[in-house]
Amino acid sequence: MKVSVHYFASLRDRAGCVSEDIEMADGVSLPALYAECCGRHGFDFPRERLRVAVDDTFVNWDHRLLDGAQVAFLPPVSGG
Amino acid sequence: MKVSVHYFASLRDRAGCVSEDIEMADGVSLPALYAECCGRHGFDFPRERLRVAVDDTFVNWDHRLLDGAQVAFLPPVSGG
Amino acid sequence: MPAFAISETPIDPACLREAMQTSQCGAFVCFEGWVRDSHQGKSVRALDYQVYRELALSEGERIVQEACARFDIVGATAVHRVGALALGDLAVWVGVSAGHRDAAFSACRWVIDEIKARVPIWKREHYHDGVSEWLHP
Amino acid sequence: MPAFAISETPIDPACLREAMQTSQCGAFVCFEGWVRDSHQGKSVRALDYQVYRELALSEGERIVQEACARFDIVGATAVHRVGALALGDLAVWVGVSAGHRDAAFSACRWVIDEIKARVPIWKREHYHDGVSEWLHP
Repeated sequence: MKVSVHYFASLRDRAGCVSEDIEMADGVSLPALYAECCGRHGFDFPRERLRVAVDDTFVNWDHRLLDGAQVAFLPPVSGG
Repeated sequence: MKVSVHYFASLRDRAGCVSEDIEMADGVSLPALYAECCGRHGFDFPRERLRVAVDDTFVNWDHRLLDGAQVAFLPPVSGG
Repeated sequence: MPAFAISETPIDPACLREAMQTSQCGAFVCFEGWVRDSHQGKSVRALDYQVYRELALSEGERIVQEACARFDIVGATAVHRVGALALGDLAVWVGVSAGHRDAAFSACRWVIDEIKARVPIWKREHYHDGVSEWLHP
Repeated sequence: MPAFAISETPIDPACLREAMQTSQCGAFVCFEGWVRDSHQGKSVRALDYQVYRELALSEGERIVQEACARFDIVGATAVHRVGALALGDLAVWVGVSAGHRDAAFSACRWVIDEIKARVPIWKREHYHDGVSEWLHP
């Protein structure tokens, strides 16, 4: 299945793109997807420091991904 | 000696004047002056609920009055 | 400019805010007291504020200076309106600028509390039933 | 009008304040975050804010609605600026109106704290030494 991954702030700089489509095995978990992204781009945030959103909604790391999911790994925020 | 007494808010309404000059014995105390004002106008604030100012400065009730003093008995404030 | 003022005319909050702007500060907190249409269940029609001007100015200034000493802030300004006010009018404005928001919130709250407790200003409420009374809490 | 907005252009605090005025309220508290010229000892030249817009809007709206449920307030509005900001620029504005000042102060403080903790917006600081970095506290 194919998912789109969206990057923000330092993750976007490190990835060198705003988003990318990634082909993964059906039923891939969010932690496995993040591991794949770390492998590609060398992110150094441990997963525990990130929040994750799917289709513009915060989800838990055990959320089940479907084909076409829009995923965002969110580094600690610093608005305000 | 002569002192001027200034009134505010409900004391002003009750006294029917903004201020008045009062002739008192030399060395009169502030509590005695307030008692005189209560006698004249029927104020019903016990002295403990008022603050007192002389010559535009807050003072204690044992402050020594001099001839020509400008005295204000201040009911509880309600600004803001 | 004095840090505390009494105004017979409408307070201009935009102008007061602008005078406090500085890039030294990351936080600005302001409090506004508005004339409310009810008080303890009574329907309010309008207000008067009476002031002992000389003493209010010196006491208000003292409060702002005390706030600058007590809290880690950069600037503080307060203005109290007096005279006849209508519903919705701005009665008092307090603005505080600081490096960080903690001090700005604490100082702003402290200043309005002290103004209400210490500055010789009195409010008379006019109710819709025709009665009016001075508040002496 | 949504209670939380993201703005690419300068925030107009006077206009936001005016939209909240009502004679039901006796108290109004607002917080402004300004772009400060220093951060932890480093000299700041400018800022960028990046936003995950869809999620920031829904999360910001949720924060304001939670504030209305938690505190005895009448209205609450917040706006966060994004894009390139200069020193002294207004980065975030939070306004709360209420019957009384206790709730207005508490709710305003709570809303800015939650925005900083929860809304997906990121700040990049540009320093005078040429370095720039994303803040991920």
